[in-house]
Amino acid sequence: MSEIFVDKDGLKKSIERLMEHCRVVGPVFRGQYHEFAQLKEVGELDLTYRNTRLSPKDLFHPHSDRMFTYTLAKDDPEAGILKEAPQDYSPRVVLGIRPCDARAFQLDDTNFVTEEFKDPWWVKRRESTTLVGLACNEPCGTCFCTTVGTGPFDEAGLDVLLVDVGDGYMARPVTEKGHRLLAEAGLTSPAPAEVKKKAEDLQKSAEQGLGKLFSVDAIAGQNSLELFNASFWDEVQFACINCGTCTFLCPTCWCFDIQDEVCGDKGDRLRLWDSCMFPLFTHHGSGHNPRSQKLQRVRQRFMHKLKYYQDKYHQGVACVGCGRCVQHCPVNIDIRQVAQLMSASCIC
Amino acid sequence: MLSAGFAGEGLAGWRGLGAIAASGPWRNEVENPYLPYPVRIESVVTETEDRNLKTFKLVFLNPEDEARFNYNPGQFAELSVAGLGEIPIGIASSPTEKGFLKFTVNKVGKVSSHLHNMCAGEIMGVRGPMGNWYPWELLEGKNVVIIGGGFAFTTLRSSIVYMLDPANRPRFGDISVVYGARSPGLLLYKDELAAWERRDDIQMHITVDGTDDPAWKYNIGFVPTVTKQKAPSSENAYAIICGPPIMIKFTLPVLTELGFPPDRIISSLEMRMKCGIGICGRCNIGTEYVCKDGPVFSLQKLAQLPNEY
Amino acid sequence: MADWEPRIVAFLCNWCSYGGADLAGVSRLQYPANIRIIRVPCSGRINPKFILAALRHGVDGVWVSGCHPGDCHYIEGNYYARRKFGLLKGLLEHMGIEPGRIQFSWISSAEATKFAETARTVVDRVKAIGPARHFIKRQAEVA
Amino acid sequence: MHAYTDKIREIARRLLSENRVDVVIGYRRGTVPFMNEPYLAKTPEQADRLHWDGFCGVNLANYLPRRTDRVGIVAKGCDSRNMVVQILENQIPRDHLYIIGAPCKGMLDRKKIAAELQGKEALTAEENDGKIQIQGKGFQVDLDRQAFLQENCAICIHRNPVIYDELAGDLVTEQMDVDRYADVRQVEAMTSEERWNHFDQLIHPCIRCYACRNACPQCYCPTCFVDESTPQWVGKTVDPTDTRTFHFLRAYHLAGRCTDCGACERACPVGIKVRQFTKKLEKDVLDLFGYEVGLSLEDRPPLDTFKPEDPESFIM
Repeated sequence: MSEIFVDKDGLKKSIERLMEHCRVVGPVFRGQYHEFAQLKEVGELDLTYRNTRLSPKDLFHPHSDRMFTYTLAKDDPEAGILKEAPQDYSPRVVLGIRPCDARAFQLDDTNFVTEEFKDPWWVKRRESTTLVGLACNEPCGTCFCTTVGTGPFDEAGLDVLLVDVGDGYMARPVTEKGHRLLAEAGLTSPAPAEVKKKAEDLQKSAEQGLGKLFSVDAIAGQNSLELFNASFWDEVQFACINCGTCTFLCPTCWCFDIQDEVCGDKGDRLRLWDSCMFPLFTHHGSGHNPRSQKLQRVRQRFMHKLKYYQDKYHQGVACVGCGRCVQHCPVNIDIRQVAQLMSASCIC
Repeated sequence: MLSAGFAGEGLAGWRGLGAIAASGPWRNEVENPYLPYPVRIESVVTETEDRNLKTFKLVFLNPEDEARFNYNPGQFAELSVAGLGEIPIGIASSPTEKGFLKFTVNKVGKVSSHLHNMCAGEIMGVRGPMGNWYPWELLEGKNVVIIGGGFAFTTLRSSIVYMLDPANRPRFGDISVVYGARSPGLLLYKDELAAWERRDDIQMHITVDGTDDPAWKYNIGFVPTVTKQKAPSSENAYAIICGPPIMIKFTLPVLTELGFPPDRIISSLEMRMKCGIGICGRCNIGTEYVCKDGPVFSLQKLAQLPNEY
Repeated sequence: MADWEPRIVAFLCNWCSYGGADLAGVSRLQYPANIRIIRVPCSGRINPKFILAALRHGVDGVWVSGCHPGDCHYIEGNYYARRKFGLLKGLLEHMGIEPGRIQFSWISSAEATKFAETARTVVDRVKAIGPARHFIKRQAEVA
Repeated sequence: MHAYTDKIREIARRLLSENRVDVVIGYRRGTVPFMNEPYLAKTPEQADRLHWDGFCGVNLANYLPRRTDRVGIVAKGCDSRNMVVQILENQIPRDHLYIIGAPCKGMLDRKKIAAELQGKEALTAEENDGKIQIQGKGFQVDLDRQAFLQENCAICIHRNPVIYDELAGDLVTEQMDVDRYADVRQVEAMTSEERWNHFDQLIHPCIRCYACRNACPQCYCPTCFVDESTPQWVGKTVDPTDTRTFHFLRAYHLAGRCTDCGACERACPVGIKVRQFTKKLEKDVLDLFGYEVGLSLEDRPPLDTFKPEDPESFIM
């Protein structure tokens, strides 16, 4: 690892340079909260942010996405035949993403990219994007990344990790892609030892405050059917109003719906975020619904994230501890508490 | 000058997706698993007297698509109608029948209702094949008991045609079939049923819940009852059962009584689906996606999963 | 723009306003051809979703007409409708739909002249506002 | 601790141990500042988990439709008005309810407080004497409670429960001289084009999560129009026309039924002021029909009744 140091002005200049050649996306403050958006000017970028309200999953899996287009014109020989809709896959740099969110993309990869099927939109967007992370010097009270196997300085899923060391940033290239990005952005001055030391100290203090709230392994060790039939779900589900807030804000909730829309004789096949919280999600054409009850849907969400995913892929839980659902659930259902119940490491 | 190559590089430099990297340079060549193969409706046959079930015979527009559509009895496909959407339907034809696919579709929702109004010659799409299939490797050399009810007979038809194919027939032992519907007019594939009835290499037990047709020459009674009466032997045998939940519920104890262990009772499940390839997330039962890890499960496997289907 | 002619959907109740339209036709009264009539059993049957659907399809105006108060075939359907429509029109206009885009009238089956006159007024008003710009569902604007 | 907490617990314990009700619906203390969780107490012991403070903004009436048991329920003024609507609409029988009235001084707006803190994170929040004491890492601030009320609470004129069986505290003085419709008039002063753009901006962040719909005690249709497919009234993407259609129809379905409890706005994860739609209807219902929602068990809901002399100036 050859860490680089760049002062804050220097980073801005490098970003401006990047912006001339590719799309640069970063956290900007819009209205009431931060969101990832393509930068129009470097001044929009706000690297002092805590985290974005919505996860950056929409960079790879937008809420609404055009998959195919087609014509229904009767006289057109191509009528009814679907064509892939054009998309912008030009090179893109995402700046300042938090390590938890970057880790989330790795977890999502297991879903979108399997041995048999590769989701082309996910893959092409992932491929054309370089992720430059920003370490969390001050995690929030709702963060629990270290509990679920990532951390405020985790490099997993990133190409470069930036650490804000006060007067500038230490940039650590993580991948070959990251190395090249730094080189081509003109960032070459090696970080002095005291900067590295500072970054290390920041990491220690950030991690210290986080601790471990429940055991992921304990949940893995539970019998799936016993967990499924556990009595605590009744209490967990009571407050839930079955809105899509948790699933839509979550960086590892990838479920989607596919819908056709027609306008005149032109049609689109679109995909859009869907949520296991919605009754229609599993509603059969026959009227039968295997998850017709709120309890079943709430249980599904937590079981999927914390148990099924572990059992299926053996790489931890499908949660990165970003805390968005904890902060924004309108009725204060707290995944940390649910996980504690599931791991039975506390008697609440 | 910035080359921007760092972000647009090929897969070689991209971690975590070894599987893709292994499949070679795919850019613009990768098969889009969501893209249906265009097909033409060759014929539409109304199967039942209530006109709620029609069989669509589909022919691929591009012969190379047909070559890629390699399937086994028990699999399903997404039927795609541009402008309306897709529905997952079991494949009713057998891979031994070349040149077309058959799907029998029940009219329930937006897409299936539209399909019912489509005619021969119209263009639609098929995406698949999807899911797993009846365990043909395990069934080799075994007796096969097929139990079906109502319109869930589609992939069972595929299986029967497949097994009766002269090239395949020697691979299986005795084949017996219990197939029931509410009334004679609601049975699917009536001509084929009659033809199978006349053969001696397949034991057919066709039944209806009731009928006032004096010419009805087959059984009368519910599928579980008829299964019990005909008592197909469980020795060296597998049972494949598809039908409405209530039929399955009452037939399973009969099969157990006949001596079929849970790992030799095979069933196929239905679930609301969208992508059909295990990605969109809605059709899971516990860890298993019905669209990709199913739809075919043994009773033994189902017993390990949450009862949520 | 010069040869633009508005498309207007008219929801007419079966018993009165539709009869009025019928009589206008039989009496050979002239009214503009911009009106597309949808016959409904009662003005009370008109769900706001119908009006929204019409706007989403891109019509330039919606005209709803039923029996005069007190004359409803179902005794009081139009009284309920009147309350619904008042609020509906208010909210639509509050959200930026131009006043005049959505119009309401009471026309009996004997009022052929009034039907033709009102049709002209409806069309003139919509013409004055111009082509519909809002609430039209086009190809989805997605990322 | 708020005095109501003790009283609510005492009442709940009594109701449950005397078998007057099967369950009590209230709040328990949240896991994060500014939040409490709706809670269902089934035993007298569980009643001791009930809690009250200025962050009980969730409208508990939302948990009533389709319940068949006897329910004790904590109700602020707005919650009780929603219960009135539900009783009128036959969603819950009055005699299944034991309403524990909680005269209310307004609920606090966590989004407003967060905005005031400008990115600093609150770790604890306590209410005391009209102040909210907030502590975070390396800071402490006292905020004036009145300035951080939910917007609907700031203009509320029915803080006392309308129907109740018992009170958790003394009735409060109702606010007078509040301007309930300033925001509506502000929009009314705009041209059509300005209005259209105003609402475009307003709903631009919508992610179609339906939190506004689901938080609403009055949204209990077995199948929402959003989920109807034959015909499909509205697309499900974030296309602006579809988003607008959703918000329009959602609001319209609440015409004459909305109590301005603010549950929708409070629930919105992206901070859309969705009350701007329903407020207009509320104002019109009052202006046209002289009706205020949820105040009386006798009067029929305004769209379920009529007067021959109802205003019809809008009819040609």
